Amino acid sequence: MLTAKLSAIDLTLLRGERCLFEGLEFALNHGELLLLQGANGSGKTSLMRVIAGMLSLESGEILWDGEPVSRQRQSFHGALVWLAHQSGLKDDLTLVENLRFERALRPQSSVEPEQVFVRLGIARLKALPLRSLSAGQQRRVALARILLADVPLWLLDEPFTNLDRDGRRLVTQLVEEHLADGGLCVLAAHQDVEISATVKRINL
Amino acid sequence: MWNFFKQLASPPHFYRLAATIIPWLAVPGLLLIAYGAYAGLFLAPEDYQQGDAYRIIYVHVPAAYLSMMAYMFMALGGAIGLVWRMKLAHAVGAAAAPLGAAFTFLALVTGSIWGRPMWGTWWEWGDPRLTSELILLFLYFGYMALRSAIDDTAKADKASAVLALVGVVNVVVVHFSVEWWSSLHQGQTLFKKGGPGMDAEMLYPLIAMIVGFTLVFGALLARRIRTEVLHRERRTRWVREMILSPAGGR
Amino acid sequence: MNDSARTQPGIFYGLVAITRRDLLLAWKRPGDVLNPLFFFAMVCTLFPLAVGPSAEQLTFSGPGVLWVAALLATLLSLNSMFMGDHEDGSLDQVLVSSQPLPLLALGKTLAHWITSGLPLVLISPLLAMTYHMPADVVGVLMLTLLLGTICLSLLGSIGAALTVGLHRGTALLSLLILPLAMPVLLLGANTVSLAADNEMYSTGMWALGAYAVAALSLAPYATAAALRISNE
Amino acid sequence: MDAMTMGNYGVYVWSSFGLTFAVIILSDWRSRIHHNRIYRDIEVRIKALEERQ
Repeated sequence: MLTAKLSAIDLTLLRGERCLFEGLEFALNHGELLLLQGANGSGKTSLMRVIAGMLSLESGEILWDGEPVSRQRQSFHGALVWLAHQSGLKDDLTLVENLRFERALRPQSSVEPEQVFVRLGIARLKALPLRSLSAGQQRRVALARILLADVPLWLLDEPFTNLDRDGRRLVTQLVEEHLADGGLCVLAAHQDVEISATVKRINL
Repeated sequence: MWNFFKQLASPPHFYRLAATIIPWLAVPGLLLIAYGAYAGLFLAPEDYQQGDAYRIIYVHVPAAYLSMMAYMFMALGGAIGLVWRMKLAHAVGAAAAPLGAAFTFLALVTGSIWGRPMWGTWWEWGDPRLTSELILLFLYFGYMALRSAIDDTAKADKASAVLALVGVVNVVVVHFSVEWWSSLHQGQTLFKKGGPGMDAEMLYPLIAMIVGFTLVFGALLARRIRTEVLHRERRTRWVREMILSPAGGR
Repeated sequence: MNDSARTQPGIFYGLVAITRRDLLLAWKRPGDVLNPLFFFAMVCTLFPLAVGPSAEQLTFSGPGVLWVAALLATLLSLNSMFMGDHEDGSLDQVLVSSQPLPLLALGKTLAHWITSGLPLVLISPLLAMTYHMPADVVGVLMLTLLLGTICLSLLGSIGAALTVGLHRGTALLSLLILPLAMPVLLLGANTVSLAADNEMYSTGMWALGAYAVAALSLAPYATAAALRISNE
Repeated sequence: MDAMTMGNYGVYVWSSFGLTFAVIILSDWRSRIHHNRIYRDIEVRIKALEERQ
């Protein structure tokens, strides 16, 4: 249990009067995918926010390398990247300007931006402000952030939203590559996901 | 020692303990106030400058003192709640705010009533203490408004604790800056400090009033904390058991 | 994930980046910067219209009016400090950054000051002249406003962080910030008045400076804590 | 009744005292009512739950 890279012990989360989950546990290792499934409002996003350290728990602890993340918040945040519901990108700025700022939030990365743009098929949109891009294109920009971050832990909240079939296949492929590379991934989705890797499931 | 505090701070324990200590605070407090009020109104001699109007200090000074004390409770409760995640401490903060606002209001109104015969006006901006009290009242309003604007209790607790702590630093700054400001405009000070200069016959009732008011404040605060605790713990097992028990727990 | 290739950036890297981004955003949407400025100018115009154009009265009340107007204009711009970031989710990304949050909060505050406080300082001489303020007093006014708007931006960042995401944000924010801002107003306006009366005004200036230094070192921590709390 | 009029300052002194005690009593009274209402609400809810089981 303690040897797992990312683990959770006895998580209980209350939101107002409601108890979203109680005594929840998981352990995740290199190359493994944690799939959070459940209907809308079941607490997938909340659990994601808990893992990202944004919500305080009623009880329990998230451990990274066997250490509580509350005691090493900054280095833990340096090891994760989070694709949330909202893109976290500025409509008024161009793709490059947006990602330059993202880069500054996780400055340790050594990934070359150009390659990422080509890989995601957004290289020719570089100089446009984000508001002129379609929803699917904006989603790809958000994905670029994840590749640029170059970190072991990916938190993906509904990554398939707004993407066409090619886009969905691309996400699956990226996650598989990341896991094969020894990364970890927590993925929340309301539909079924086909990813060939060691998958652990939590049904909320 | 730590365990003792932990036990004291556990909501069910405090809830029961508070019910027993409230009369022990309230009765001596009321007796002291009764003595202080009688002695202050009838036995203490007239002030040679202010005549009988000075007798307002017997309610004004305790109210002003408690308005600060309540703020201390609020800020300390917030700090303890933030650092040690003690739920009871946040309940103390939530309970102290309306009481503090009430005493600040009293200090303002009694000060202004005193000002009428002394300065010939109900409000004198030049008085540093009245001005500071007014700003303190606004701080209380801000605290209570923030609390009521956030629906989630845990979040409201933490946000208002941060505000109370920022406010504490500010209260000190307000005090000194207002002193400086009124010295520029030849402000007048409401009441000279008590102590050696004050006649013993005037001073003892004042001390009795301050101590009595503090005890009564303790009782009022304890009752409000009980209400807060009961409301916050309404879904817990101990509240259920207490209410279903034949003795009840009002 | 090759650790050897990673270089440790300086601690001000994130601060500079967030300031630069906010300035860029302000550049692309100049209205957000100009509106508080127009507001400042208009409040300063209202006053002579209300009390009459007598030069003596305007000279007397000029410092106070300019300072109150500056305070209100700053307040007006505070609400949007974290609102945009909260709405598009970039605040979440800032909160999970590997950079220290107090410094990022300071970066946002710095950008706010450059886009709201500094322009107020720069146009204040124009308005001060309409109040018949002598040149040397204008200098004092600008210096107090310079220090004062820094204090207000820092204080305001705490309030904006506490109220981000709340529905009744604007009115609540004023209720929280105004009592905190009163000492700044009092020190600033009275220092200018003293200078106008040819009296010693250094006490107030030093006090404002001390306030600014204290706020600069404490407020970012409070803002960071408040941001984490409001984003739960 | 010189003790009551206090050389024309009586009005001020008595109104100060009266107001102070009134506010304290009112505050205590309101907090009692508030407490009892919360208690009754919880009681009603719990008793209803108890009966259903």
